[in-house]
Amino acid sequence: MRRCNNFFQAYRYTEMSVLVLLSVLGVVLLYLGLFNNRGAVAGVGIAGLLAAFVLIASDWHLESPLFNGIIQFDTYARSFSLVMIVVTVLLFLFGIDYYAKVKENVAEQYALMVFSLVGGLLICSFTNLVVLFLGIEILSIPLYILAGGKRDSFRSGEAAFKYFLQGSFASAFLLMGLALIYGATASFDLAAVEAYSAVPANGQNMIFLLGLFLTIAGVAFKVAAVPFHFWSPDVYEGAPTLITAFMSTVVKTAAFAAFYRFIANLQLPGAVETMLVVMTICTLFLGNIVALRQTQFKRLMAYSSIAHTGFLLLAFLGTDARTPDVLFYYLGTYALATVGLFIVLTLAKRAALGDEHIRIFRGLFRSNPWIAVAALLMLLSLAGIPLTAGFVAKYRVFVLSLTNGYIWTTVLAVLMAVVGIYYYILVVREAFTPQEQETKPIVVAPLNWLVISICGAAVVVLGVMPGLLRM
Amino acid sequence: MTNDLLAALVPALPLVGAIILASLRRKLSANVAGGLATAMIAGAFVCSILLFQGFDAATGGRTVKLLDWISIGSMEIPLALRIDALSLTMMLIVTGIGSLIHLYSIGYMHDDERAPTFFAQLNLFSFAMLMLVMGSNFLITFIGWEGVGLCSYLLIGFWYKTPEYNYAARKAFVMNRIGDVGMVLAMVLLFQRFGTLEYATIMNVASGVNDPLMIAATLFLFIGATGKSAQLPLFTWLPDAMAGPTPVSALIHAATMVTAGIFLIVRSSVLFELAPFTQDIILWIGTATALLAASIGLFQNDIKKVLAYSTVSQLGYMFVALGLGSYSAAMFHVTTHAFFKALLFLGAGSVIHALGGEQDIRKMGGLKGHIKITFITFFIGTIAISGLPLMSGFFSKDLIMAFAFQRSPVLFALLLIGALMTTFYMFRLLFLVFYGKYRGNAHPHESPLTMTIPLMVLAVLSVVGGLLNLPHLFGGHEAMKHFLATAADGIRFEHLELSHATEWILMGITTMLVCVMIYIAYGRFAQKATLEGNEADMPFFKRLIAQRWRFDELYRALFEKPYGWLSTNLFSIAEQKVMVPIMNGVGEAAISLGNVVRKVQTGNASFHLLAMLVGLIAFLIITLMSN
Amino acid sequence: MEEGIITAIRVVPLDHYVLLSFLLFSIGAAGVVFRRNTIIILMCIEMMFNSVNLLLAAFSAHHSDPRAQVFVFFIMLVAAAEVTVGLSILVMMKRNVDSVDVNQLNRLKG
Amino acid sequence: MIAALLLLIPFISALVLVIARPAQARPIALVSSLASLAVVLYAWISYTGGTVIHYDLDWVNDWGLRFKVGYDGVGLLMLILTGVVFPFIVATGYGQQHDRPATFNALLLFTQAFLYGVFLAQNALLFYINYELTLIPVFFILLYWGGENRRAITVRFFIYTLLGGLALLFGIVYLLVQNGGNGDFTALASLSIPASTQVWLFWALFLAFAIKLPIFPFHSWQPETYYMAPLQGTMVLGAVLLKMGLYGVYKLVFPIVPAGVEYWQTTVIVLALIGAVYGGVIAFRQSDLKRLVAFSSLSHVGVLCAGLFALNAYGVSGSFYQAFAHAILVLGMFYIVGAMQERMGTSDMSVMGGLKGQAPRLAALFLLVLINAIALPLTQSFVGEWLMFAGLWQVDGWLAFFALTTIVIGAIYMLYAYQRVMLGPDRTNVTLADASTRDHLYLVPLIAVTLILGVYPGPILELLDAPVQQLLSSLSVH
Repeated sequence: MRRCNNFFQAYRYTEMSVLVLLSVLGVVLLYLGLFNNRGAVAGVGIAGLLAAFVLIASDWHLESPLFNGIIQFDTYARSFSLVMIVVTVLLFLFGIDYYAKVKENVAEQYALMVFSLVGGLLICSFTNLVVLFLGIEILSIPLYILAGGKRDSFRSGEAAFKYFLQGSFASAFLLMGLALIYGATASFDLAAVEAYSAVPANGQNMIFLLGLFLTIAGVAFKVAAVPFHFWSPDVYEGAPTLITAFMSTVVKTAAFAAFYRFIANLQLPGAVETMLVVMTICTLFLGNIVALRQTQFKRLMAYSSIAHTGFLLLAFLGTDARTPDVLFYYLGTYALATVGLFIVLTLAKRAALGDEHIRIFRGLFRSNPWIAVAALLMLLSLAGIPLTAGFVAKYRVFVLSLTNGYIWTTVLAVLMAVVGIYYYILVVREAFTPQEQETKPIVVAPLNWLVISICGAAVVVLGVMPGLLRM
Repeated sequence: MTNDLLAALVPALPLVGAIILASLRRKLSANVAGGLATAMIAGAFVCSILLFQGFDAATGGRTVKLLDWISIGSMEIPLALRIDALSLTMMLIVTGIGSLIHLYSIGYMHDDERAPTFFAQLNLFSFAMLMLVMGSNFLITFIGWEGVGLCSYLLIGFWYKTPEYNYAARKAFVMNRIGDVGMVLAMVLLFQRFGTLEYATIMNVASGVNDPLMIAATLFLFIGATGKSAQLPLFTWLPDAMAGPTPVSALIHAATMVTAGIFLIVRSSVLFELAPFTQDIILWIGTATALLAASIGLFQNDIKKVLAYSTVSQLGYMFVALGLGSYSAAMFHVTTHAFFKALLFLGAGSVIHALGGEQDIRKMGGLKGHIKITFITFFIGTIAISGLPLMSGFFSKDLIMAFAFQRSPVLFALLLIGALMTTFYMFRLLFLVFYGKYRGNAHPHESPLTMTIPLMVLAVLSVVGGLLNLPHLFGGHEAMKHFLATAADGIRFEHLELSHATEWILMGITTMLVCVMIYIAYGRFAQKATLEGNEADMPFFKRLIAQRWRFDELYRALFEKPYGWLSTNLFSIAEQKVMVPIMNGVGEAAISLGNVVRKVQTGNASFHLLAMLVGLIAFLIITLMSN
Repeated sequence: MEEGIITAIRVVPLDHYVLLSFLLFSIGAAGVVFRRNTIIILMCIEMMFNSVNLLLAAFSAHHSDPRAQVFVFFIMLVAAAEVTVGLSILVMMKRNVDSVDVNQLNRLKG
Repeated sequence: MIAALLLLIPFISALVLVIARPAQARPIALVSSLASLAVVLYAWISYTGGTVIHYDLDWVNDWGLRFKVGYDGVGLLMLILTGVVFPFIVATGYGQQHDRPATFNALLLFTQAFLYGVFLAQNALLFYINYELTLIPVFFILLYWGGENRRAITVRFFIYTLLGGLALLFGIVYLLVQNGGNGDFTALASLSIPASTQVWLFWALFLAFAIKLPIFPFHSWQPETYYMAPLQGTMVLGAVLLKMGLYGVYKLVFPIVPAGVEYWQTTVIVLALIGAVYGGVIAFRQSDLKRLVAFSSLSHVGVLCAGLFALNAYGVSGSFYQAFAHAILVLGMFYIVGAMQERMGTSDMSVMGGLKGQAPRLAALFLLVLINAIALPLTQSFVGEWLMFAGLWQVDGWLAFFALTTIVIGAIYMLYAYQRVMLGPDRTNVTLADASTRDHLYLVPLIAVTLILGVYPGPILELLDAPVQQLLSSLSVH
């Protein structure tokens, strides 16, 4: 991945071209939609994404500031962008089968996902707070629509609307925060803000403090940290499964990348540190504890995603050179496992005629052993069982938090990890319990089989050789 | 070297026999099996004799190391045998009497289809017993100690179809195990104190020290002894052990195993010499047991039970001797008792055999005409145990009583009472079985030679056994004492300073009273045609005794029932109502907590917005507070 | 921007702008939380956005730094886009449940 | 080479089994387990003392995970134990009817591979990873082939064990952080941690093992899990899995938090002994043979743990010696249980009794297994128990006394069980087969091992002597 590709050496503004490329790709997809040719749409989409992938991968480590330095495509940004693009590709592959039944507006779905992706790319490469805001909006607005993708479904609509309301409400706070920071520092430039925060006295500046607080709150909404998590269970459940997968992977990755990019080099005032710790604790606790009683798989995944947010926040605490690497690894592997599981869910859901209760997995091992094993691997990875990527990820998080001396928070996290294992293992138990009565067989399209296998294999390979996924 | 080989052979032969018999137990006929078993133990006997002849008492003893057993850190416990006067004496008793009883069993068991198994177990017992007496350190002795326990368990429950027998067997084993706890404690204590378990080393070192620990050690050893040798409070298993085939009772529960306790104490006599406190305890426990058991013997109607209780009381006498520090006397009585008690049991077995399994003396009587040999030999046994002059029992028992008198006349008096009771119930037994009219309805027939020969041999031994340790009084020079003195250091400490006159007087009194007892017994039982049997119409005290002082009931109420109750309730309450619920409770608590927290997610859109705002403000407050 | 206006803005001390926009912002937030009519909620959100715009403008004047004003335009743009989407979703909702009351949205819970 | 073979043989055979036909499953598994047994024995023969390190490779080095495998005497003993036990466990399958035998045996072999991993690991994290991984195949064995109510019990067992596991992970990570990311046991042992920290860190490290063993009061999962599990599953749990607990304490607790151990020593011994008596007393009145054996195992393990925490040469080596004996015992006992289930269709003793009449050979075999259970001298158990008693006595006389009560308690419930199954009048109305050739082939070797190692424990005690001395000296230094 890190190898330079000579052919693209010619380009100087690769990254810019990536943004352009993807935006254009979205438009193209919209046009293709007119011909109502699903295969072509997905194909073109994937091709474009791969092209973008190559563009980014082609000149790694080339730190070139863009648009007079409001964007910086450094290794950090590239790594996360690549993950997001890869995951989007996987989702598109899944989409081919997923949208096979849907009548119209398929192209729009793809296009909106691409637009949202552009937002994602922006916020993991911003060096200017304005871009942070714009990126988040570009990321979110398509999602509001996508969440409501199933026009005639009430739940889908409700999800969309709740997401929209809470989203824009949160954006308002984010804006206020940014404005206040600007007021304090007289600049939107991240570097300037960091410089400002470096002066201890400024930590006491109320305006600045408030600004930081509100900004973090605004971003925390995107990563669904308690108490800004209310949207996620409802939206996850209501939204079409593909979009849920997209939100819990690409969007989550982007949001975290942005979050960390924002606070990475800030000298956070102690007060804000405390607030982060409290937020972490609440998120860990609520996410896991509530997930215990979830029987709807998508809702379960929503709460477990909140729980994982908690673990990721744990990695934020304190500043450590290894943190970005940990985030990257954690998010990447989490995304892979989640995508695979959501595909399995969709298949099982079809067989169970729309039911989403975890019992629909029962007998999976009997009917589709390999799918069951792959699902098992992904669940174990989410649960953090050794030799899966999830274990390495959690382990590294614990190392970080203990290195930074957050012993009791870590103790809580460990306890919550046990809780987490419980609700994942319940799903495993279903999958490996023989089904009593005969049910509709679970049919697996080759592409889906491929994606599931990739995800299943990936979590193990990355778990055994974590070195492969390093920024 | 050859001696070492012989020494090794002594336990090896019966072991081999046991293994062969056990593995071929379905192929062999009863007689072949019996022959083989007898041959093996007889071979061991021969080896013992050879060893005995080749043994020079002056050299003390020799240790034959077979192989390293447990050796780790500074713990060196070899699998080694000790050949010295003490072990040789016991070896001769075990193998000698063992051989006779094996021989006897051929006849006794010949129509039992599991005879080969029986002989296998009998041989295994002999092996274990020999390990016990030959062990060169406590742990080897312990091998035998537990081994005989196991064999006793197997043989008591030999007829496994009867639940009572199995119960008796388990009871015997468990009670022995209780004693073994003491034994192990003694061993770990001694090991920590001396860093070894070798008898020779410990005894040499110990004779110097004066250490309160010794009291603990000896008490623990004694607890072990009470278990094996059926002393208070652990004696109740022995009478029940009569459930086993009669030869077993003779070999294990009269002649050999039950004397293991005495052997152990003599073996470690040095330690006991250092702990006078323990000696007193032994003394009084022994006395109490002797009297108690004898009293119970007075009213038993089962021929084997009578003998069992008499065994317990005789063991009591031996412990008295130990308590008095006259170890040779104890060993002497062990020997003679082995002779006449084995004789009596085998005789009883012969009677039972003659009557086709009848054991109730109320259904016997007038047998002297039918089974002459048995009668004569049994008669000899009876007078021997009663201690009529010049019988083996006479010498051994009077030696003990002389020592007792030396300690205190009261003790002497108590023991005398015990002796008289012994005489009374033994002659009661003799008269009820062989005199008067036959009260049963079987057709008595004399037993085959294989059974009568051992009787005769043992009868002779019971008569002349006294010569082994003939006191100076009768022109002897206590051969056995001097022989044993080379092995058991304790014996050097004992000395009897009674004037000959006193001894004569004591013997006179004893003999006279004994004769009186015999006369009374004759008057009461010799001519009985029928017998008032049942305990119902006895006065309270008499009934209490007849019901064995209700020890079994007491133990059942004190230990067995509570234990069962505890077992049941620990499971049904402690485990299922407490431990498991606690374990599940944690999980369920977490889940129900989750159930509460998820109520926050009402699903109401504007409530969610409100909640967000509230949360934001809460966090804001936190932030500002901590600023 | 022309000098005069800036000075005019600067006449009023910064704190007043801050307080005012906080006030507007809080009113907006309160409206979002407590009103049930979705249209009004949307307007309240707009109000919050604009209070930020006001604040930015003030800051920009006081820092005499135009970048904030650029940002204000961005915000207006985004706000417009958001309202568009919001209204379209609103329409969809109106179609599903014949009402614009947010509390109709309570199927997804737990 | 040895380490590689040990890890790969079962692993690869397991993978082969995944695609094998049901009929081939047991032969393949058996051959594989025998092969690895051969390797273990070769390792034993070629062992010359000290700590042998086979590989020391980077894995995720900067995060403290190295692939460092090898063994000292104790580790080797554990490897031998694993190697010896598994052929028997696999062979047990010949008596059972399984759905998906291939998968089943594959899971067994995976367990074996991970167990070797545990006992070979010389790096805390590597140890932990294998330690947790053993759980996964066992989880599926219990879940898929278990008895009634398996869904609930299995998950409870899994979560409860993992609770300990993650506490262990926390402890290990804490140590790693203290130690600058070097997770090798040797490095961790040289770490000096303030006593106050050790006092709580002890439980972080020990909890996992306390639950795994289990010692009172962490035992509640054990009886019902043993009861519910399929026969071979129970054997795996009882014979080898719990031995990881002992080994873990020896490897990960004693050397690293000596002060904590010193602080908690008495507490742990007392708890363990309470468990020993508790389990033994409960076993007496159990009407189901399998549950009875489960509780008896609880009782034995209590003594094991107490002996280990005696922290002297006799206690520790006795404990490990006894661990071996206990593994053999568990196999024998549960095989008998299985034989009964085969014949009677249940392990409930209330329907048994007097079987000796019909099955004298089986009765004899049962008895021979049983004498090991009640630690009669010249059986393997006696050596171990004697050493542990000697060790406990040196800590405190009373502890030794309480430990000793178990020999009485054990005799009580074992003989009672034997009587209820074999003795008395024949109360069964079925005609049942006497011990078959298979039963002999299975039990006679076990009994032989028991007796041989009871008479001649030398070779194994030699293995234990040096490392235990080393451990103790290192402790006395702290």
